[in-house]
Amino acid sequence: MTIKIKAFGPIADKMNARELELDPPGNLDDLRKALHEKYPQLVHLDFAIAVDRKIIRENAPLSPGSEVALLPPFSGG
Amino acid sequence: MTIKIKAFGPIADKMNARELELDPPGNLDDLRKALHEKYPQLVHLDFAIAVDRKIIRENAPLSPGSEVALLPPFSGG
Amino acid sequence: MEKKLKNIFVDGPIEPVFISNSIANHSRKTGIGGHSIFLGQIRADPKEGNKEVVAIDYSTYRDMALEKAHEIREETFNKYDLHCMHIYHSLGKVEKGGISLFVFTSSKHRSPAIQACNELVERIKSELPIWGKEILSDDQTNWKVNT
Amino acid sequence: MEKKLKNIFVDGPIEPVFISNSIANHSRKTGIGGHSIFLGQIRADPKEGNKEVVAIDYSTYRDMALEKAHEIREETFNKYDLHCMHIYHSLGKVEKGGISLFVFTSSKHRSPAIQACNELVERIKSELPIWGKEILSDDQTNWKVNT
Repeated sequence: MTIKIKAFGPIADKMNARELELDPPGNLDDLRKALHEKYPQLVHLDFAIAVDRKIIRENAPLSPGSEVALLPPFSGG
Repeated sequence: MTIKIKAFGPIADKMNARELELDPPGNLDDLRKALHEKYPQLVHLDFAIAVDRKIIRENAPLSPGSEVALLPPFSGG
Repeated sequence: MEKKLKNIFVDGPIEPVFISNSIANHSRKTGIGGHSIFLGQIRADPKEGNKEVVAIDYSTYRDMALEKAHEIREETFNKYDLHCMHIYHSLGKVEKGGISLFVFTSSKHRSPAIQACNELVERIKSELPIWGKEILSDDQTNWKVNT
Repeated sequence: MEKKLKNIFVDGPIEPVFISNSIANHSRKTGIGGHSIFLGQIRADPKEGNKEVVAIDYSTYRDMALEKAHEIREETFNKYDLHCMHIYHSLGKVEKGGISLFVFTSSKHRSPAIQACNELVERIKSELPIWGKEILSDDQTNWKVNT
């Protein structure tokens, strides 16, 4: 079983996908590491991670049902 | 010969006229004095005097052709 | 005075469709990134004796107001990097809920438009010779005072 | 999440007539004395190689954007004495000269509406998960960066 991670804007563009898949990481630091290992194209992209629609800058545990999203810098307006 | 003085807003209302008439005063201080003598109702009204469409707070000579106006506090907007 | 002064006065209320036409007129000005708009609306302020304001009747010293508005326009264009600036003020009667002031500024980035719009509203209220007579629900009147 | 979130998104450009209808809808709110409006318009910015921006294609993380917009609304209503607050942002393609952001605040006296409108524009640009992809005159694209 994998977890699905939403991708938006320039990240979705670069990955040519609106969803990435990973083996479930235990926490956000694991997620960051796993993302960069499986998707080396992400290394040069700036993004924040949102868990259940809140941006989390530090480490935090990830439960399997969490909604995870990669958010490049916002450019609305 | 007299000069005509434009009146606006609450002053025109109070005087029931859009124009007042006075013997030509030599300067603005003379004008203020003459206005209060001829129109005692003005004493309790707050107004500025404009000469040729510019507000003049101090004394200044008045030439016979000047456009003189009494301006109560503005309340546009 | 040889200069042609732009009229700022509108008879009666400023209609919403006048505002949207004014906005639509800027769609070809593709250097504009931000518009700032201020609208003054007539409040049904309560008055002593169970009365309220039902309308405001605006009058002006037109020649002076247009000269002053011209001066304010020039100074604001010199101070802020603006593409466009429009000022409209009602004369005559505007009923409660009607719009009596429309200030509209546009610039490449948002900040000059926003700052200029705010400053224009302040200057219009304090420097233009315009007077508003409040008409109350019992037909009595009261001269408006700007605070 | 049981709360009903207000939608802020409009497909394509925000039309001037939508704005005037929104203004007209406030004429019965006779406690309002001032409206402040900000409009974001698509600029035809020049780009290297003799190209220019011809449109912006907006996308969003909708659930998060609506939650965040709700939070911003609540905080702004708590901070300023406002009668009304409306936020609209385009999704999808908006051509140069079109309007993609409409922020509209109303208050008894002008100051809260003006301050809240400015603050909302800043927060919408920095806190809502919305992305603008610039479409250039040669059909290439470029992700917009907010400064």
